[in-house]
Amino acid sequence: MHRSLDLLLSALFNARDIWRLPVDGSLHGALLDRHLLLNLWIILGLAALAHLLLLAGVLFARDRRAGTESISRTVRLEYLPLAFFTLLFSWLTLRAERLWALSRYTGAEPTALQVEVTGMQFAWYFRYPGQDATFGRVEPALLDPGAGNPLGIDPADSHGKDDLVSSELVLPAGREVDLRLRALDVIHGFAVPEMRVKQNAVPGQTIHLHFTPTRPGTYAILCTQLCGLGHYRMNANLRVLSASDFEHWLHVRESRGTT
Amino acid sequence: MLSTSSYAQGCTQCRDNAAATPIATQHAYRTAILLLVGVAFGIGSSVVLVGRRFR
Amino acid sequence: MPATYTPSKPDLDKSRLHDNDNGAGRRPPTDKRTGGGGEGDNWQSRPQGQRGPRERLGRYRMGLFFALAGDLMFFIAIVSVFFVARTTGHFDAYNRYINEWLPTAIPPVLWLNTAVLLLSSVTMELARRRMFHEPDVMEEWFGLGRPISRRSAPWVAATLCLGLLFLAGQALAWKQLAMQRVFFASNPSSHFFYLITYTHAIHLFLGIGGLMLALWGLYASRQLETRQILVDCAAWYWHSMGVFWVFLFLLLAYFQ
Amino acid sequence: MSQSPYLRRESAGTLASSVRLAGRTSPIRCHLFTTDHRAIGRLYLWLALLSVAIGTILSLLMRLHLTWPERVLPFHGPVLPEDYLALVTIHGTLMLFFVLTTAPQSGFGNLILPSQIGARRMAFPLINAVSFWVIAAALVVLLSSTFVPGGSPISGWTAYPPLSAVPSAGPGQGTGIDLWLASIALFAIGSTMSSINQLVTVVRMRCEGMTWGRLPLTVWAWITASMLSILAFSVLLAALLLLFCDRHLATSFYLPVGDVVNGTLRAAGSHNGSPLLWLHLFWFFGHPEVYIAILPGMGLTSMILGNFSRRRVFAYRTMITTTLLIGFLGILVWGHHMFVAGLNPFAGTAFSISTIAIAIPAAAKVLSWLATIWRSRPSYTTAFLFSLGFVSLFITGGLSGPILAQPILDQYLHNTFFVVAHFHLIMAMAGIFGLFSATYYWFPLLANRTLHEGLGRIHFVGSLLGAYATFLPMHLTGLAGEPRHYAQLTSIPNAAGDLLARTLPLNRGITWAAFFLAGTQLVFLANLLLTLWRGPRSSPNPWDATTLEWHPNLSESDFGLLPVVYREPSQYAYQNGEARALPQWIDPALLPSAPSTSGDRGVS
Repeated sequence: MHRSLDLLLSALFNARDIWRLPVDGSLHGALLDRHLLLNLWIILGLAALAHLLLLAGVLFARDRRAGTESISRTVRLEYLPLAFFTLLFSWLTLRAERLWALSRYTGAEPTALQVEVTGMQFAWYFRYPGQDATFGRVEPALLDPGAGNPLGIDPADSHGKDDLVSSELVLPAGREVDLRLRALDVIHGFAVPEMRVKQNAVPGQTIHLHFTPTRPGTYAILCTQLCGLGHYRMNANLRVLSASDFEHWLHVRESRGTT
Repeated sequence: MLSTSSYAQGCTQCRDNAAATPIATQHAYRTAILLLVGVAFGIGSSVVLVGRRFR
Repeated sequence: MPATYTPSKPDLDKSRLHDNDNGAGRRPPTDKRTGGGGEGDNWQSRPQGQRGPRERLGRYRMGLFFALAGDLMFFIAIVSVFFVARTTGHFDAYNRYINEWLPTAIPPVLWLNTAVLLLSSVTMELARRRMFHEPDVMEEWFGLGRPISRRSAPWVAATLCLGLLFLAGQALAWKQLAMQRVFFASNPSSHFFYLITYTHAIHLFLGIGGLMLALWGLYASRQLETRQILVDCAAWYWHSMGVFWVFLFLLLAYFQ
Repeated sequence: MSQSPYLRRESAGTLASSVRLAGRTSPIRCHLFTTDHRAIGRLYLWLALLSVAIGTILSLLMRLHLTWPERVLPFHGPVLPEDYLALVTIHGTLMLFFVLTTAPQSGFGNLILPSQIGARRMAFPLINAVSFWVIAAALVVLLSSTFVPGGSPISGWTAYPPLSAVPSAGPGQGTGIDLWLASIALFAIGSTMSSINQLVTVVRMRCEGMTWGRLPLTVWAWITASMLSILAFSVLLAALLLLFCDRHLATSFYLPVGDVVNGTLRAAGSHNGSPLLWLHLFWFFGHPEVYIAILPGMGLTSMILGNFSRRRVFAYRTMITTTLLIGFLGILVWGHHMFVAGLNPFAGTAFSISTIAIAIPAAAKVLSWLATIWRSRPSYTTAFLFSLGFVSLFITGGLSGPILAQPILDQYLHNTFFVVAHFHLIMAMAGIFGLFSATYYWFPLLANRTLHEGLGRIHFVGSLLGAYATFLPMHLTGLAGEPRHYAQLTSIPNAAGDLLARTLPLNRGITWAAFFLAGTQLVFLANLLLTLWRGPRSSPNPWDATTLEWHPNLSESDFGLLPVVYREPSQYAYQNGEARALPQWIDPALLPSAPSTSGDRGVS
């Protein structure tokens, strides 16, 4: 039963072109996509069925009097379908909650790559902790984009010396990443459609988001929470590299940073 | 390859999680939500009850 | 196609004539009929909107209660934010957890104010009871002057004075806090202290407007029911503001 | 059915009562400063018509700019990104508050509700007039924000802080948003007053025999919406007050420590608010608001489907229960707007479950509608067609609701055009279809004339096709990843440019469809004007309706007569395949040989 359902669902995967989903480049994306497509087909089916009933009911006439209700008719036409809907929606919710719990109830693995994401009007900045694996202190008062310190890293903190700040997010494929989302000014929405993740960055809060990119390529990072007049062009690239390419990139950036 | 930055995890995450939602704040949110919903429900139900009185 | 039955003459006659009774005359303003008698005499079975003298009063009272329910939600919204803000902290640059909340010391005069407000509720209730004192109502109906207004007005006036006294006391409390350099913007807790006391004071200003209207109505209005409505609604509003105040004050005094 | 003097006297009666109340015959006094509920209802409808016209033009400008951003508008010059966001904000605010809330709830609520319960007037006529003028003032204040330095606010109708709390966050976030705040505060006060009025009217002013079980479903919808208004708008008012304090009194309810907007450090030092507080308070209001907008349409659809199918509304009691249930559950679900807003993930689960739960009463309503019309040989009036359209849009728009209610899917779909499609279908389009249905159905009571049915059908077909052509493809662009609130999709750097460009062909199609949809509304305007100018006089009860607003003598009840109600609405006697309407006000004793018509349960 479950096997055949899987088979059916995988057949519907090719339907991605119909639904115009972007490619999925993350580990959890496959399950999410499958659940999404399952939902979409179910509601498409229900919508079609309801409209067929609507049209049939209007077009095929019968005695008006036959429409009057009795208890058995109410049960048949109202409560039985309702019971069915309750089961259907409960099943979908249960499936969805399992996925939600998988991605949100627990934090990232201890081995996950740490990156801090900071949103500000109207750019994303990505900070890697560097060799010491610790992020340096940031101080809002020290913010100075003109002097190359857009995040306000405190020069007095030794942890901050080797921090890498990048305007693109570069990640190795196959390794989990633990993002710490922050916002400096207003609420921003961190969204990567190809990674099937979205989470608002809220000023005053640090919010963790973790996922595993699997597929090398260049993807779009968008802002999905209205943040001001430049909202539409607040974006960045996510470059997923192979593990060795990433190591190389990190090395190059770090040597550039220290020299 | 995992060496470069795998040690940041341990303490930072618990601290950040705590920063995001300390237990007291969670509790306060819960109280506040229950208060809002409870009063709204109370008012709604009393409207219904008042309605029943005025048949 | 006579698909609709058009009512005929007898049908219309069967609909009962609406009596335009507003409590001003023709019938005693307090109804003494027991019901159970002839057609339409059973008070409770009569249609909405036509239950006689107290009908308009009941309508206004109900409207006021719905408005007060909305107002309660307004204060509850503020209070729920209060609960959250009280415990919200943040990490500073040195990773110390900071909760800025410094409880605002309640100026002692607020206890006195609370007593004044409670007392004003008592006087208001006395004024309200006077409006429904049946011997007086009958007396007025018989044309023996307007004892009701005469007996109620002093109590309304007393409430008015106590209300103003309360507001003056609140102003004193704000002044005392200002002298201790505690302002609206000083601290999260002072935000709430001022926000709650200010919004409540605004409500009391509205209440005082209502009391003045009632006082004016006691002299100006010839209809007894209008006067009853004015005093009754002002009283319920006033009582609610008293209850809200006690609730908010206890919150500020003990739950900061 | 002899010629009833009802309709010609109707306006005379209205006039007379206004004159009596105003004391003079000045037409301004009669029609503008009136306390007559019908006149006030008409004023609300004119206000909503003005707002919907402006809101539609704004939405077309948005579509134009989104798809052809390089185009220069006549008289305006290039549309700047902040102009686009101002369009978004004013479009949303106008449509949600001044159209979808005022028209069904206050407009038709005033016109029809008292008559439907057999009351001569609202409980508080003066307060009714005042609440209209407060809402009209709110509209003026909102529109005036266009003309202040910086222009209209750009933070959307949800006005999330800190964007809305800090004047330096963008143009329009200074005086513009102050005016917005004032406007919404006025609107909240006006709506609350109007809701209190309706609630008291229904509880206290029903005529003899109008028990709760016999109330038309429209009335049930109106009082549920009124109850929600009283609860929700108060909370909104508190939220607005806190935002005002943050803006002008240097507090920080919504502002965290160390917030740096546009280079200026705000709330330095000692305060720690949270923007999430606004989200909670706003959506505690915002979600019930959605039901305030749509419940009257649901009630009306039920009644109209029953009326033109000549059947009792299927499962009438269940319909009442589900209306109330939707109202109550509507208070519990606000968190589903915040799945990815930084909420505790467990809260996401809780709100997801409560949201899914609301699908059940909604589904019950759809089932009941389907069963009511099932093979009933309905008469295809325009009002009926628009109600069918309502059902269709409600199904289509509603079914995407459970998808968005699953946090894991919302994690992908939140703030994409999928959401835009969802709420435009279920709230905007279904809401508007409900309003059109109401207009075609009740126009005889509005203006003593009947709207042209032929033009009405063209209007219906055009609107339905236009609605689907505009909003169905938005699901697809949303699934493709197109976010909301983007001023343009072209010439955007990085990979995002490619992602957005992929949606462009479909978006061009959507824009054309939007123009088609808006153009179709010109048919309605023409119909309206033609009918008002020289439309046919309507007969007293042109739809053979059973509810009290069609009582032939109701308007004269000003002068003494009140109807008496004997049965539930939508009752019919069936003879030889013909259905005879049994209006609520007909005394069973007067019915000629009606063997099985007594009682509330109808023909069994």
